[in-house]
Amino acid sequence: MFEQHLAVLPVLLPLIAAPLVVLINKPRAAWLLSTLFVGACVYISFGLVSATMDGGALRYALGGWEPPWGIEMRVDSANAFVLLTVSVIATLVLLFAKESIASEVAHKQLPLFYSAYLLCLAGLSGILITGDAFNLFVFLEISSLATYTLVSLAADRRCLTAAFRYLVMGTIGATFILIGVGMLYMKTGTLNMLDLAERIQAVESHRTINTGLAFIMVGVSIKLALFPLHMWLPAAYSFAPSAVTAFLAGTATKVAIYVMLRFVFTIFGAGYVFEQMNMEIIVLVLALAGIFQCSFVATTQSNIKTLLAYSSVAQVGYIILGVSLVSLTGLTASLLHIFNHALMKAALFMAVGAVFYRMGSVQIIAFQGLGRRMPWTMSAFTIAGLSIIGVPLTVGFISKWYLVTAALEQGNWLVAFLVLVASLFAVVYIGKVIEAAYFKEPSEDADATKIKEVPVSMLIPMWLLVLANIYFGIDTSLTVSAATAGAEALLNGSSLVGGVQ
Amino acid sequence: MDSVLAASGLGILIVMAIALARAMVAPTVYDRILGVNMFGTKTVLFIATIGFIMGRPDFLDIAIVYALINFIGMVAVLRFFEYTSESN
Amino acid sequence: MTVLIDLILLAMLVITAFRIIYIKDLFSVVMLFGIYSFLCAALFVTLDAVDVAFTEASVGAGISTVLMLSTIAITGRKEKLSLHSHTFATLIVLLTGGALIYGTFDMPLFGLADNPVHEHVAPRYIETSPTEIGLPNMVTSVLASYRGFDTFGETVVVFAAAIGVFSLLGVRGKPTELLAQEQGLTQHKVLRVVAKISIPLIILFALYVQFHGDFGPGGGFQAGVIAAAAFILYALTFSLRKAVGVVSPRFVKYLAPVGVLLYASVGLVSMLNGANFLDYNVLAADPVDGQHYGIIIIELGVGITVFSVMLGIFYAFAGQVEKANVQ
Amino acid sequence: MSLIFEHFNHWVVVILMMIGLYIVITANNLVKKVVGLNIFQSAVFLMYITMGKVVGGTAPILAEGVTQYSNPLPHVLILTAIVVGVATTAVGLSLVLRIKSAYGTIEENEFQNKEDVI
Amino acid sequence: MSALDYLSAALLLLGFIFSLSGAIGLFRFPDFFTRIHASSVTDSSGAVCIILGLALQTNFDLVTVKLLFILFFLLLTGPTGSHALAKSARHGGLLTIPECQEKAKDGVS
Repeated sequence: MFEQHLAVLPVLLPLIAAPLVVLINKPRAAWLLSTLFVGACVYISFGLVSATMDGGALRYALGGWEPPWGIEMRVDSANAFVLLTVSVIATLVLLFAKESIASEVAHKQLPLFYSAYLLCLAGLSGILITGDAFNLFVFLEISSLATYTLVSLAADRRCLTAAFRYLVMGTIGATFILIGVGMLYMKTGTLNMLDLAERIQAVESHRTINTGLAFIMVGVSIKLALFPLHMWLPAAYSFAPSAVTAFLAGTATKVAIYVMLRFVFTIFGAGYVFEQMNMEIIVLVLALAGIFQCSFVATTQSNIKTLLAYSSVAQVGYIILGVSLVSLTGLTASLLHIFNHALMKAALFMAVGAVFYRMGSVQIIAFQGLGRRMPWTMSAFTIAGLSIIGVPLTVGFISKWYLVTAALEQGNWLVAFLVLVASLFAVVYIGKVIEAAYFKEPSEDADATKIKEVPVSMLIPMWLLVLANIYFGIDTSLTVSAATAGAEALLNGSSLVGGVQ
Repeated sequence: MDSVLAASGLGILIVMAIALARAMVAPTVYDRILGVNMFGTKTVLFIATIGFIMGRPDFLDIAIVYALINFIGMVAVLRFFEYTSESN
Repeated sequence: MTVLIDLILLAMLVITAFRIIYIKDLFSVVMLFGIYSFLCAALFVTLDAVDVAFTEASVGAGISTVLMLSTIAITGRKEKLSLHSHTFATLIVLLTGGALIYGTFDMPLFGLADNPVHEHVAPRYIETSPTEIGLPNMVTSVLASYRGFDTFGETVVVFAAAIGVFSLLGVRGKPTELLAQEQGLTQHKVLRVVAKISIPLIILFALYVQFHGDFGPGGGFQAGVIAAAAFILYALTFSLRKAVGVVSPRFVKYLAPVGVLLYASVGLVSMLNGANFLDYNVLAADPVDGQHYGIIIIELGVGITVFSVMLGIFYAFAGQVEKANVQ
Repeated sequence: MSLIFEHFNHWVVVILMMIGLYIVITANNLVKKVVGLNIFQSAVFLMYITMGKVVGGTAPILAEGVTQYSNPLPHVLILTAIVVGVATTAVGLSLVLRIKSAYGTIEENEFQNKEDVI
Repeated sequence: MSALDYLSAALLLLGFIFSLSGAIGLFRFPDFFTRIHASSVTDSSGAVCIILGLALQTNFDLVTVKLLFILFFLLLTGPTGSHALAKSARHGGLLTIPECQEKAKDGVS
């Protein structure tokens, strides 16, 4: 009975756990239940990755109606890989959140926090697995609504304006996607993704399809914070509770990137999007502009969470850069960087959350002299920081390596050179924090008694991520094979559009 | 007979347009509430007539919902209007 | 003739939207938005979208207007003039509008029977759904059975909104917390008598809509909203304290998850019977009966969730109005 | 003439979308931004519903002696979208209330430092 | 066109005339209280005529019952709404024209 429902369980378990958590209404039991259910999701996503490793696809018709009429769940190696990332990050952040959230959110609101957390996870995994364009919009709304709630739970009053700005931009983005899907449905008469891909071939040159593509790309770019449309991200990430920022940085933008990949490669087909509509020039320029502008702004920030938020936007630029190279290695580099960046950024935000847990502030002054007082946290921060820069023996190096090789394969020297130059910015803004932590004396007002290491329950997930950072930096067989399988599923998904798997 | 129904549908539409004009250009707030209230009741009649014009008279549930929501909207406006006038 | 009616309704819609841009008094903006929702619903009726008109009227005009009014009761009525110029805004708007107009050139013409929309997937919903699912209302059969997972997602969206509002505004637990001195529309004696007469009618109508959804326009969402509207009317005319005494916020806060779980349980039962999630054919010996059971239960689940969420959100907002009014 | 007449609904959808977007961007008051968002979304609902209408067809509810029905699928999609729109409005308005109690104002030009501006 | 159709056409026309007069009264009358009088009276009477006109079209089945329920509900809530609005306007300090003239005289003298 279990294998038959493997495809729908990652969405179903969090969806059922969320109401249960509200019914239980006791923080400890709520945390336990959520960890149990999210742990089961990780186990299932491992099963899904192994099931789809050979290029096959799991299909699950909901309600028993076969696909074009009913809604179907379709898991292939691409979304299984991203689902694995999302589930692993969700579990580790949940372990981290046990202590960290208790200090930032009112005791009475904790069950509501866990319920919103589970709803966000359910929405994200729903977006990943669904094979129906409109169902993707519904799950997008579930995860967005839950994210607005999570961001607005912090004590700092600026989180409210950040959540409101995120709500307005997010709703406009989701409505743009709805307009785009509506235009596709108007011309093809179906909503199932594979069916859509097949029927778009006939009407590809029509102007409505071009406009539909434009609206979907703009809507998704708002959601994944591509360069000009990223204004909502820095405020939302820097004023949200630290556990929420760690979760969002690791998953939300990654899922939106997956949505762009799915639309571009599976539904419209790479040939149409990149050759006929030559979209790759626009995306390439925006990605590079995003990398440089946000990395530069990151170096000027004094609030460490805003610094890392701008760094996240820059890293999203790297992923989109890989996509715009329109080659197998380019796509592999993007999928690889989705996984690697999730590991790096979640670890960094957890470290900053630990500092906030002890020091109560995330300004750079609070970091001074923490090298000796909070050795585990700051060493975790340093290793993850080195991984962002791309130092060998870390995952960051692997991602940059594949990105540069993909660019060089196409003889695109300029892009390869720019990618390496941008890493210098990373050296500056990470170096700023490490220098404050290890080579500066703590400022007088910070009373020495309070600063000591964070409880172990917060250190374990942090160090698990850091060790993963290092392990996957050395033994890259697992991640690269999964990423390549995903890239092939996407690429030949678009060329092999005729044969519906 | 359906031409008479269509004519009365159009007539109610014209009355709705006038009530809408009143709701938009209103000297006092009470006039605006009055315009909205009249617009609401006329929409109920319009929906009932449209049901008959389109030959599907079993859609009168929507006209009933209209009347309901119009009444509740009216009560809500009066109730919160007293609050807003006190609060600033 | 109906085309002329369409044109006038569309013209009124655009005029109302234009007027909303330039009005500075927020109270009038909300009133015009109420008219805008009513016009949208009337337009949907002329475009044969009967269930959608039902939902737009009850949810769009009913709940949104009441929530906006209670927000304005706290945040004041006058909108200040914004200083920065609007050239940037007009630029973006013209750009989007231009893209949309560019998109309409190849759009299939309005109302033709052989548009691609009516060819591929729709014929099955129209021809075979009355036999396969046995419901005259095709919209309910598509909503509940063919695309039942969409509706499950939608119920979870409503639940997520409830979580958001409860965590932001916090629903008052005990009725005693609410200040006793506040009275409803006390001096409006006539209104209170008429409300006392009409509230049972409204609740009766809500139940009719809930279970009539298979045959005519209606269903879980509309019924939930109309039932919540009845209690909102009670809270507005008689005091909030009395309404909280009738249906306490704690009960409403725990009822919402029960509705969602009721919906999910139907799916789980069909999973345990060996079929896929939300497959109602296995719920009973004869597949069509199974569809009937499945649809009635999930409509009930949707109705309970929407009723408790809408009422809970109203309590949260009305509680804030009371708190602000007392200071 | 037929181009304008046939596409009249699409022109209205485009105009409403532009009005809604304009209100969202230029509104100084947060409640008016939420109203603009609703108008923007209702334009999309109108687009879907006009897509499903068949001239000469009646509402998709079985009635004897009727052969031509309008398409029920856009109606189902829009039922979902309306409820999603109301859910977003409810969360947006509760955020506005919290902003009012935290900042004391919901006018965009009255927020002091830059990062608070919506 | 049977006698019934003529009757219902007459009723519909009458209802339209009532509504139109109310709408014109909405603009032409000098102050708020006369306007509310115009609109609420014609609301009810217009509704009665139009709904009865429509009821004659149906051959007395569930639709007629629904129509009569709408009529009952409109007659119940329409006047109440207008009454409550007038009371709240009065409570809100709106003055009728004669009262304004007196106030103007007291103010001047």
